Amino acid sequence: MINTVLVANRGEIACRILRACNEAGLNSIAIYAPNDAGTLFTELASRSVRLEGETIADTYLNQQQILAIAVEYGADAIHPGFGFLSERADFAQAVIDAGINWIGPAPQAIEMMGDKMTARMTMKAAGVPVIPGEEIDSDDEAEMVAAIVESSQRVGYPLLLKASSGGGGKGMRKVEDPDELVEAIMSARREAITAFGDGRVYVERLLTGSKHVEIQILADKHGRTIHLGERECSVQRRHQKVFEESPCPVMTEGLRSRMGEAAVLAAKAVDYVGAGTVEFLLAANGEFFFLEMNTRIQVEHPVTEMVTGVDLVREQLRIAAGEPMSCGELMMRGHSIEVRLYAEDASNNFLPAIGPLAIFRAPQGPGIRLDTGVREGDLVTPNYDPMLAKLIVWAPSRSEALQRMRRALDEFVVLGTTTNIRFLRELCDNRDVVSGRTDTMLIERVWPDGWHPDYEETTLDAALMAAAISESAGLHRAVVAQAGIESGPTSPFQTLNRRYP
Amino acid sequence: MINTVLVANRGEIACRILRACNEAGLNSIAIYAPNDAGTLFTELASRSVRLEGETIADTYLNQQQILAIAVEYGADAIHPGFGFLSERADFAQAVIDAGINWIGPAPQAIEMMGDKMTARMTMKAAGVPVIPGEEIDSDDEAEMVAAIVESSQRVGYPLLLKASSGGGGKGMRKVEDPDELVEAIMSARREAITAFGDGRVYVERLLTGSKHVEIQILADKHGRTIHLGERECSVQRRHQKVFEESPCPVMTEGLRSRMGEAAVLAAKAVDYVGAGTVEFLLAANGEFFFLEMNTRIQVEHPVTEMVTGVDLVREQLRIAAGEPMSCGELMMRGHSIEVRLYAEDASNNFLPAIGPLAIFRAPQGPGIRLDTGVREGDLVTPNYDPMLAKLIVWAPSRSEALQRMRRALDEFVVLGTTTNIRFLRELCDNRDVVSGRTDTMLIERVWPDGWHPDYEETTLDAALMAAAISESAGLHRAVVAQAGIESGPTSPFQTLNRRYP
Amino acid sequence: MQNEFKVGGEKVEVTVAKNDEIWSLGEYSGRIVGDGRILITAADGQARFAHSAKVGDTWWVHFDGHIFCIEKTEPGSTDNDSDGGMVAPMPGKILDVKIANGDNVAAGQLLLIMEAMKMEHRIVAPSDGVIKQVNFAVGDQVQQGDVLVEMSE
Amino acid sequence: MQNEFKVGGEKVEVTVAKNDEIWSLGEYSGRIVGDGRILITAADGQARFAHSAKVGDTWWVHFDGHIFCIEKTEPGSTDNDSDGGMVAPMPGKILDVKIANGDNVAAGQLLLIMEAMKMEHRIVAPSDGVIKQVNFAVGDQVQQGDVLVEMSE
Repeated sequence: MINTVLVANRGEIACRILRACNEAGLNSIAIYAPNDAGTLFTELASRSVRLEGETIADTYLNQQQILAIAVEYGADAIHPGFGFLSERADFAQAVIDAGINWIGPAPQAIEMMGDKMTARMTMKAAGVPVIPGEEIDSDDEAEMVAAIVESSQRVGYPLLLKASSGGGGKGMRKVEDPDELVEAIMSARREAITAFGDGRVYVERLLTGSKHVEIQILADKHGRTIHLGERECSVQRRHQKVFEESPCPVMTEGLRSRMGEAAVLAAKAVDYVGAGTVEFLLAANGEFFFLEMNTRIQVEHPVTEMVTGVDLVREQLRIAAGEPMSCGELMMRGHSIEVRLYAEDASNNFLPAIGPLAIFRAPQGPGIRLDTGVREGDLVTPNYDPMLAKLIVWAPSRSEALQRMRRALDEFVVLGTTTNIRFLRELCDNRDVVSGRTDTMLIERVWPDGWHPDYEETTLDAALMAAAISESAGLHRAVVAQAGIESGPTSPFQTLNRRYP
Repeated sequence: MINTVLVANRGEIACRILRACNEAGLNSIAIYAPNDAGTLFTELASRSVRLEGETIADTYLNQQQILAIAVEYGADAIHPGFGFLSERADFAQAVIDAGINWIGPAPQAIEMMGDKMTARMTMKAAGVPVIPGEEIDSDDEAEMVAAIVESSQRVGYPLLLKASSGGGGKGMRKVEDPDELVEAIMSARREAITAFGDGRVYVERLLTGSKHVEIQILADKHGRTIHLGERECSVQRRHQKVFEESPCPVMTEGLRSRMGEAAVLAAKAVDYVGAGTVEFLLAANGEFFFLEMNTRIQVEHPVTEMVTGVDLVREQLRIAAGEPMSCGELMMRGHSIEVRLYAEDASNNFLPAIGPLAIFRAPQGPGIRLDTGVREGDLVTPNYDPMLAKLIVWAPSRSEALQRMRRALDEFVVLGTTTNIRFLRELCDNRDVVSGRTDTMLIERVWPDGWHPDYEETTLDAALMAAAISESAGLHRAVVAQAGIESGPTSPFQTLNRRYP
Repeated sequence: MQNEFKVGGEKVEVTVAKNDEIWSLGEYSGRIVGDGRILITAADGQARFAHSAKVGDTWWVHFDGHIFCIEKTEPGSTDNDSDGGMVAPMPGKILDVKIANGDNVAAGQLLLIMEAMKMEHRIVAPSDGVIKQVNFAVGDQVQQGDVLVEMSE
Repeated sequence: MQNEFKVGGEKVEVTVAKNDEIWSLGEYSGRIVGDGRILITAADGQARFAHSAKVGDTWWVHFDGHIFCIEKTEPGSTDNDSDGGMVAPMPGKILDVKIANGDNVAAGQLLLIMEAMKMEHRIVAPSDGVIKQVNFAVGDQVQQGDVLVEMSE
């Protein structure tokens, strides 16, 4: 039994979870940093408690403070969402030690999957195919370099160096030429030490032209572990997904059941409980390889919900409460696509943007779901990840889903903060996206020199006229006064890497 | 082939159809009365054309003007939505005569189903079960009275007198006692003559405690006619539906296929093409009887879309263009509920209300669809039907769908115009609604003296405090200035009957 | 600050105090968190959001799923409701007039029928009384706020 | 009415005339239909909705799926962009400084690295030139709008 769930997150995923708690008849507690006061998710909880502190470390990453609130307000379960503390085994353990339900897998499972090299070895042992490559046993710099140089001859080029504690592209290096290998190892190691305090690096073959395909799994405490089909999330910029869909356009019944079985095997290998995702690379020849497992709810979980009809967050709540999951046989229907709405300048290397959401007019109509943490009048600040919302569509077929996504993006008006809406809209017209020939290099391949909006001169003329009318008629002055922050596209900046909060 | 669709309607259903046209890649033309300028649906069309005239008769019911616009702007199809001209066989014929596609069945089918007595006879001949009763052959007052008195002995009491051209409860009289019969016939006849210019009245047994269950059908021009399962729409106030769901809580596989077959038979009997609905009364003993056929898209079509995954409006466009329908086998999944958001005072006999939508904050999150024709800042005027929007939810099970509906209604904030949101919210908690023991008399049975909101004194205290803070802080003055119309609940009014526009 | 309101026909005085950004009234406290959104905290620490919007002289307030129409009145003003003046709640047309000036009517008695918003509305006597003045005839268009019938009790 | 704007670095003058409720400019006409919504009609009669909102001095306009940032400038004002002054686009922290005062730099050369919004940003020289002034050191917090580096060409 669970009565009161504390949601240790913010923004759209906090909204998603709090609504699931409301529907399940559970009390809910939202926690919010001072700079999140008055935002949407704080309104959706039975009770909202303010965190003390200025930085993320002091607030959403502050295990002690969060646990103290959970105890004080009588939470008997904690849902971590994604990001923040969701994959921190130590936090999961602390929650359990405090006698509170952890809505997620056991700390041991988080740990085994959190270390990429351990996960790789565990999967290999369980019989799940992994990318051709070799784990490196040593943490000593010289030994490590020697071992990698030796195994590189067996792995072959191009290859990829990966940090064992890596994430978000940090400590990852593509190597095309043996001459570059040693320097790349040293550089990857330095970055990994800085970012994770762990310099261990291993080596995998670089599989070009492959798709990122992941399997959603659910496991309850009654011994049932199932998969809920796949999501394809190949379209990425800077190792972050922007366009996700289910089913994968090239999926077959046979391949789905083989990948599904592998994912269930992976989950069982770590005694997994709850919702999780096993990520694979799917090569052009139909071979697939384990990439990593995310031991939490994922950003793109809605596309699976739309095609399977399973409410994943609601199932998480059931499973944590010790109930059996409620879903029956896998019954996939139609096609779902999600795009991520980022406050960023897609024409300038996806540089994050800030500013007021002076107008935030969401699309409506059948087959559309918007998971948003923001609303008109909110301020986008540099304090958090620039993902504002997720726009999800469902339709009977993939081509209808794309049509619906185009229509929805055409209806979506966000002014006052630069967003990637136009980029997403043009992505929906890209030939390879339309045909389903998506792979992880799509954005770089299609826009090698970066994306730039393309419009007729007459479109700008009309916009200038609209500005002139607005100025002359004194429209919308209120927004000016409310906005305390400047916004707009910028220029001499190039963005390197993102760390997930 | 169709290129350009003129939508001869307004409000939420116009939005629904225009979006479907956008998704299908079709050009669209909206037509709008002067008092609808600037409303949402006029923004969703490729082109919006203003109708001349003040009254509904001069605008949305003006066949000549609408046809002239269709010709001038090159429409090759007209979608009538529901209400207005959607069931006018003469308009369908005029459209076809102008060489334009009519998105609906042939005029003959509209005509045969439009006259209730003819429809009843056609169905009987086709072998579809009809309510025990008798058609009356005569239009002469004295002959008619005599014939009804005679057949009343065979039909039995309580009985229902129905106008052959009836609709919306007009010309309908419940008779419990033979002594009241003659007076009731005269009264029903007078009302029918006034309302429809047709005094023909016939007699049916009054089936108490029954459910209103209707079957959605689709028929294309390639000879395929299918049903898409049922909707239960028993919960009605003043003969208008307020709460609709699919599947019907008491439905069985066997009953569904028998009712579905009857509906397909009914459609085939009139060579039906397009989307239509066959309405039945489902008695407590499992017997069902033909009520009428609606030869158009229905208000409550979304619940069928949610459970079957078929886009009914998109299929209408396909069928009108001569393509085969795209849907395959019937595949119902989960449960969907729709409630109708009316601008009305549920605590005062559902008296329609007007006023500005000073705040219109729609609920969000998974499994929620809002089909709305209005948005914040719009004015609700007395010119049109007071239905503002439809809130639709889907969830894996009926109890989860009810939980989701409660959550959605709790999130829904509309201020400035009285709406039935609170009534709908309390309806979701009603014991008979929760258990699925809904029948057409539910609202009268549950609230025999009318519904009144029930709240704690402390709730009013908090609201008063909010008003005092708002007044003292000078909040939201802008709305005051913009609103040119008074609004608020009223008292000495009682509402009789509604005529659908 | 002192405010005088009318709600459900009754006058209420509500005095709120402001300290920093916090308003208070007895054991309740309130804080404005956005445009038309006020966080009301009860004595037990339970906080809920109220939404408010003003239309004419009336504050519409949404709290805990309920909606209240709270009319702002001027302090010391007298109740200026006409005694039994029945006002058209929306524009429409008079379909039938069942009474004449000087008629005695009983509470609930049908006075006139009006059409508005595609519906027929029965206007009934709110109490026993005498018809002072019928202001419209069959077929007349009436505007919102027009007094249809004046009655004395 | 005459308005001077800057868009994409270029100055534009836009003069609109108003007649009754209709604004016009050449073959285009425009009508305000709601809060921030303007219906723009082209010469061929095709009408589309523009959305606008002003933030600071900039009008954000959405038209036909595209978004434009159109800065309102005062008539006759001179271009007051600093020559190559690189301004922090958001608050953040300086992680690395690769140049010093007086350095010659080539276009595209890395000048400094800044962290903001959980990301590292490379600030590169927009053109060849000489560093006049580096205003921040490693570890400094910078505010939005701070000039980080001043350059002359």
